[in-house]
Amino acid sequence: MGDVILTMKGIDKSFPGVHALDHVDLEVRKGEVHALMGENGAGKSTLMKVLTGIYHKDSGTITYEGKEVEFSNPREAQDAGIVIVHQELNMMGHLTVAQNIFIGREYMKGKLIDDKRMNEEARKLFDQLGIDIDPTETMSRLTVGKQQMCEIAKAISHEAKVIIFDEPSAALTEAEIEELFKIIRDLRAKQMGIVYISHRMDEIKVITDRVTVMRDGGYVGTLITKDCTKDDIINMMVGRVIYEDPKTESAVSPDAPVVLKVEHLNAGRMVKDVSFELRKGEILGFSGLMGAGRTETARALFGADPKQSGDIYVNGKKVDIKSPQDAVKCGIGYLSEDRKRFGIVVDKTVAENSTMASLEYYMKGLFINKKKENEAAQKYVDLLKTKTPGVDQLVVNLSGGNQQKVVIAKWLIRNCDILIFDEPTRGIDVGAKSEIYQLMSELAAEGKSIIMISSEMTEILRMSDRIVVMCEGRKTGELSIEEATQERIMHAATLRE
Amino acid sequence: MEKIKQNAIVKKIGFNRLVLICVWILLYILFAVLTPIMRPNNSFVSYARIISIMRYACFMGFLSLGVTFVIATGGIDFSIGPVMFCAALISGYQLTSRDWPLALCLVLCILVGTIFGIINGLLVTYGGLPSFITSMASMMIAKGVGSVFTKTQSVSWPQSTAENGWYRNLLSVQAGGIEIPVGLLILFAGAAVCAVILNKTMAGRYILCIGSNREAVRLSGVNTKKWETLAYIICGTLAGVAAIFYVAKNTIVQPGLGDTFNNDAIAGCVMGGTSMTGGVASIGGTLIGVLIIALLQEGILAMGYQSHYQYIITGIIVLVVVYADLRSRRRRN
Amino acid sequence: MKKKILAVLLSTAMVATLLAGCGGNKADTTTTETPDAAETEEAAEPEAGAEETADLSGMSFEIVSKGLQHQYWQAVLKGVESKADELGVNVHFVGPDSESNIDQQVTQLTDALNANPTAIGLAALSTDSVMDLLQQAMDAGVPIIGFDSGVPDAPEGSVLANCSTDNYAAGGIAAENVYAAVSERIAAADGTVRIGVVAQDNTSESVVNRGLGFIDKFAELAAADGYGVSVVGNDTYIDRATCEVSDDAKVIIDVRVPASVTSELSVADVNSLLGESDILALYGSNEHSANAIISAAENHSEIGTGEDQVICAGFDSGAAQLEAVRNGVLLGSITQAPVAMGETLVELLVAAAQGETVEDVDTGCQWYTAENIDDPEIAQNLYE
Amino acid sequence: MTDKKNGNAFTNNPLVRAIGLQKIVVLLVLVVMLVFFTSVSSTFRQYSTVLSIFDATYYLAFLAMGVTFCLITGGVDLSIGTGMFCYALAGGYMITHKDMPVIVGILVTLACGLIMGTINGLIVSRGGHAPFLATLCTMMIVRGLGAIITGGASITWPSSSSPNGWTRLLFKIPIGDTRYPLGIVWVLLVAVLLSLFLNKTRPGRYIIAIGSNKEATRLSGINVANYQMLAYIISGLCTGLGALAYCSAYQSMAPSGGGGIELNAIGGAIIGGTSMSGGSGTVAGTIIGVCFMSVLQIGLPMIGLQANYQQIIIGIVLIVAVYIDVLKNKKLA
Repeated sequence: MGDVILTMKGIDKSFPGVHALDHVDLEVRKGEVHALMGENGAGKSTLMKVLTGIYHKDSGTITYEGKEVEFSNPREAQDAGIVIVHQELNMMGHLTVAQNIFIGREYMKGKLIDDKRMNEEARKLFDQLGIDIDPTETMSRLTVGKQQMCEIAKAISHEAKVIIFDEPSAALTEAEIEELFKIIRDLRAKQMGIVYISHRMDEIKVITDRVTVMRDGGYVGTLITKDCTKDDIINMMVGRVIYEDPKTESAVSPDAPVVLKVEHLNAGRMVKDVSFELRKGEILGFSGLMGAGRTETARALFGADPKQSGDIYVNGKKVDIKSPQDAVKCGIGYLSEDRKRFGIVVDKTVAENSTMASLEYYMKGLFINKKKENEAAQKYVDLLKTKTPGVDQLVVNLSGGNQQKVVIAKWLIRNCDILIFDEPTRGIDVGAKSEIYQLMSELAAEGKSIIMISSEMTEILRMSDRIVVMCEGRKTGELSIEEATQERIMHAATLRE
Repeated sequence: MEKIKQNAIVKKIGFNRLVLICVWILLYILFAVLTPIMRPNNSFVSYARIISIMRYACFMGFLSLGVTFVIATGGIDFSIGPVMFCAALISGYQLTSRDWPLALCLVLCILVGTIFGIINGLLVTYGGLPSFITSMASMMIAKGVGSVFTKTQSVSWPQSTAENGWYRNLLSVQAGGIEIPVGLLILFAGAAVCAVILNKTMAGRYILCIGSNREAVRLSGVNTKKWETLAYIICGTLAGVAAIFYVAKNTIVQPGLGDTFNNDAIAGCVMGGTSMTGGVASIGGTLIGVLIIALLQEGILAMGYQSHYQYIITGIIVLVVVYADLRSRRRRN
Repeated sequence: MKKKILAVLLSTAMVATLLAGCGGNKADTTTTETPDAAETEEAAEPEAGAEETADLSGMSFEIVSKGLQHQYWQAVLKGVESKADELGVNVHFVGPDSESNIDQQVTQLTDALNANPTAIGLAALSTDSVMDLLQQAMDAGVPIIGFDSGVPDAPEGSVLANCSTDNYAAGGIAAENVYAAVSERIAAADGTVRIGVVAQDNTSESVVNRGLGFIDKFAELAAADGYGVSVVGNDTYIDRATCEVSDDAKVIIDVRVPASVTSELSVADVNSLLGESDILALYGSNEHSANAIISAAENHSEIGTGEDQVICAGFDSGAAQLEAVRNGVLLGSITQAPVAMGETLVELLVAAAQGETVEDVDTGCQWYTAENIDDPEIAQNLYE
Repeated sequence: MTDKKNGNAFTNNPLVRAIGLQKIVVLLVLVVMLVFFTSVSSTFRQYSTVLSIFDATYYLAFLAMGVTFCLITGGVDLSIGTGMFCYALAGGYMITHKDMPVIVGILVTLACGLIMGTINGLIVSRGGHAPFLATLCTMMIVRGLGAIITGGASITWPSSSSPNGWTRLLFKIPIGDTRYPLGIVWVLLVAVLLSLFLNKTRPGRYIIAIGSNKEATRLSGINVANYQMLAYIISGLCTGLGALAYCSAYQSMAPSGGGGIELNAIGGAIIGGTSMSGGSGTVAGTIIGVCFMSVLQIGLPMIGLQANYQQIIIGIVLIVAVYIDVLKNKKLA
């Protein structure tokens, strides 16, 4: 580790009603990978937005290369050498790779853009990184992983001195993550300062040198990564100790009836010949890397996307599921991975969201029986311990975890026996997470059957009774909880054709 | 300010609607004061003028109520004006040239609107086409169909004194020298029904939710296409109803026209607080919005201006109202 | 929320200021008695005249026209204004923004009634649409004077008099002149010949009547010479033409109406008519249609008054048409007397308001060509 | 390495990809249509028809090229049709009523386009209004403005034989007895310039980027609002040019007219492969699409179809074109 390149000291930022950053400190040295950790809403992104000029700080100082600076927009920060690789992919799908990389600072030949030179420069950049991408290809035709690599190439091409990675690995396959780490190590060797934001504890241990932890907009502390344990970091993040013990044996008897059987399901390019069974009272974990086709399988099963072939049996009876309507009629409920887009209607009330799938139960003739509806919603608010001032509260005002509970309530009110939980704890803080876990266990104990798709290995191992592993659209393994280990799952998850 | 908002009556009516009512009253006072100044010997405060406002508001109100449903789903319908004309042409042609009974023609009139609603709805939901360009295309088709059907002739519905003229009583009745605005009562009744549909029934619930987040509703196992199509059908049907009030006002209807009414109808709806992005709609607001536009039209005429000013003012008001809506929404998030 | 209210209030205020601010360039003509005019009048006329002027100043008239779009209406407005100035009466002149916007005219007429005028001048787009209002005016004792095409088929007693052009007869005059120009060529033609009629619409009575007058007269003349006639194209005209129609017609009268009143569509109609191999003559039945013919002439050298060229006739005047007549693009055109019509209208209104009996006035129309375009008698009715 | 998500040997052919499959298909359909009209109608074969088609193409081409930029940013400009009339009225008013030299009239026309374009751009980019709503409002505003400027009268630009008529000669130059469609040169010139601007300059590149992913473009340090505004300014300016072309072809225009022309222009752009959802579109494609529309407009009356049928056909063509665009996007997604 070299000299300090960037110091943020006493950064304070308030939004109307929220004290988003409360005197936060951060120090990044040349040639280090510095992890920035914290629960969702801890203020990591806000801090980075202050740094790159998207927000303006209320007080505090930013010292960069020995000089105090304040950037008024991302462009200025970029020009100074501070670049951010965003969590969401920031690509212009209709432009080519090279055009994307050099957007905003095109090479010019007179008054016109020199596309030829841009392609050459992009190619050089990729060679340097050891990635094989054609700079003239249209961005939208690349895989998600490749697009992410382009993002990184773009960041590097800014002659950056400080690069911020905001959850870069979220959309990458294991192999691509390896590739990413290789690049990050290269960058570190070149004496760049790297800020690495991630929720994946394992990655933090592997790649970072120091960890700064934030909680509720405040600075908690900075640790040397190799000197601390996972639990140390988690403790700092939540302020309490959490034990994440894996499940050791299945709670489901082997002769429990099969409630859902899927045979030879094919859908799109991401689901190829998938077959599995789900038993009553079972939590069936779906593991695999990003892009393994788990969500796609769930969506095809649920009728959200069209399927090409395959048979589905519910309680032994063959059913034809063409749309989510059919699925719901069969007693299947689906919690989407993307809650905001597919789960809740944000500007409607808790009650309205809760009864979304079962409104016909709450009709009095042609009209909605508001009283009955509110009672039902209130019942599940109490049952799931949803924190809301009332059932007429707009869902947009709830926290992520409580929004998730509203979605769960929606399916429970519908009385679905088969529940598909797609990344149920994504974007939820640690406290709410364990509540969701407990809830799932209770549901299973009541006889509901659950398919849980998760990218977190610990979550899979902790919750599942049985684990299905997918890779590149195929089912590549099925493990009972007794025989499942991280290594075995990972082995299956990388079992390519 | 907060105190006013928390007041029970204010809450019941809705703060925004209350503001709109105040705007209406203010405008009325403004016109009442300015009219005698701008045009001597003239007054704005008279029963006849109220009736005149009502006559315009009636058909415009039904158009606007209909389009409120479509806008609530996040769509738009530019075909309502021409569809209204098309419906009046086809049914009027049957009435005058084919001697169909009047009651049947009124049903046919509404039905023609319904059919266009169905076509628009199917194209938008099952065809997946953007609503605004689809409805513009069907606007042309409605114009064309109307004129093909009547062989490009305008159609004169019967006068009130003539046989079959009773349909005009739907708009207003002369009783003892006083004109009773029956149409306004029907409009209010229609609005009440619309409000019930939008707020108290499954259809309304889903239409609003679809406007807010279509995918989430679909993944809840709801047949979103059905409900969204229904919004267009309601819109088309109400355009058919509007046609009856249009002919009750003017008796004559010409082929190839009607698109000028779209703007006022949409403006009335947006002014009333229905969000162009969908998910938020207010029937009461729409009603007041339409009344404001009708008042504007009457007031501008009364002050002695050509109607061109009305277009400009309506345009500006809509921009301002939508901007205020955007601002308050942005702040909330 | 405060800002929202503020915004709404602001927009209201804006409306007010906009209205007030625009006071200077109003499209209407609220002319009040100007002292100058009164003085000169007093000086020029005997004392009885002065007394009359004083009498009239309390009068206010509402005039609802068919629009202000065409130069024709601008000329009517000019006549109305000058006469109103002269007599010192208040006149308020309005019209819908297009000649097809019936709803707007109905609203405008309602407003006119509500303004409690001494009398109303009306050029109805459609009599049907204003029937109730006419009755209402009669009940209220407000006399109505029709102008332009008048108010045909109005209920007895509601419209006291019309000062109008007989559009049907005017169309006939055009037909006579066109027929005279092409009769030899009809006789010489082996096959059929085609006469094109370009109409702005088929909903406005005056436009339709000008077309029908042309069609019927032309057919009558052709039939007199022993030719069969047929009418094709727009159904309104086919249905309402009263002329004899034969199956093996030598003369085909082809009527085209655009989908909406814009120049490019009317020009497309003209183009399509000119493309017919048997086309002999074209008639544009109002300013809009005549201008479409003139525009199309840019592309079609076959339009003109020379040998073997397509003979074209127009209606009304305006800069483009006057020039086209001078240049020989148009054979000639019909002019009404809009300025005189405006003046007569005001006179009739005043007379009706004073309870005098008024009678219909035909303001007449004239056929003008390159030769007589500068005759003082014609020139006074032409306007740019 | 790249994902060839769809397509076969033909669609992946480099030449086909360079030109764009849709453009090739539309060109073929255009040729088929021309052959059809030529064989059915003798009129269509004449030289004057060629001139008429060009007349109908010029103004539409300018409008469509302008609106292409708005469509590429993911927006739309509905004010172009009415706007074109308004600007031409303002310019013509200067010449005919204020006795200004013709050049002043031309400059006023262009300046009006520029100003309204800027206003549209400001409302959309700074005000955050939905483009179609914003431009719907400005459409109402220009509709009123045009009429107010001229006092409700229509305007006739100087004819080509008058000393002031040289504007018309700019688009159609007489050499000897024949007139040549000189306007084609200006349209192509503007097309080449705009195409170069779109593909080879930074502002053009950013306009595509905004339509493709507005947020990403913003985060790339690009002033999104400015370039979004620029698209509307271009549209306004092109509308000004369109107004001049319209005057030169048709000479006179009436106030409150022009509504509906924007549909032909937008339709032309979409037929030419510009996507309603933004991010893709080419000037060349738009020109081809516009030719498609103008050939229809001139050709249909010549095969004996009355105006009412034309509207139905154009409406259906529009729906089909948009449907193809939707299918295309679905495939890409």
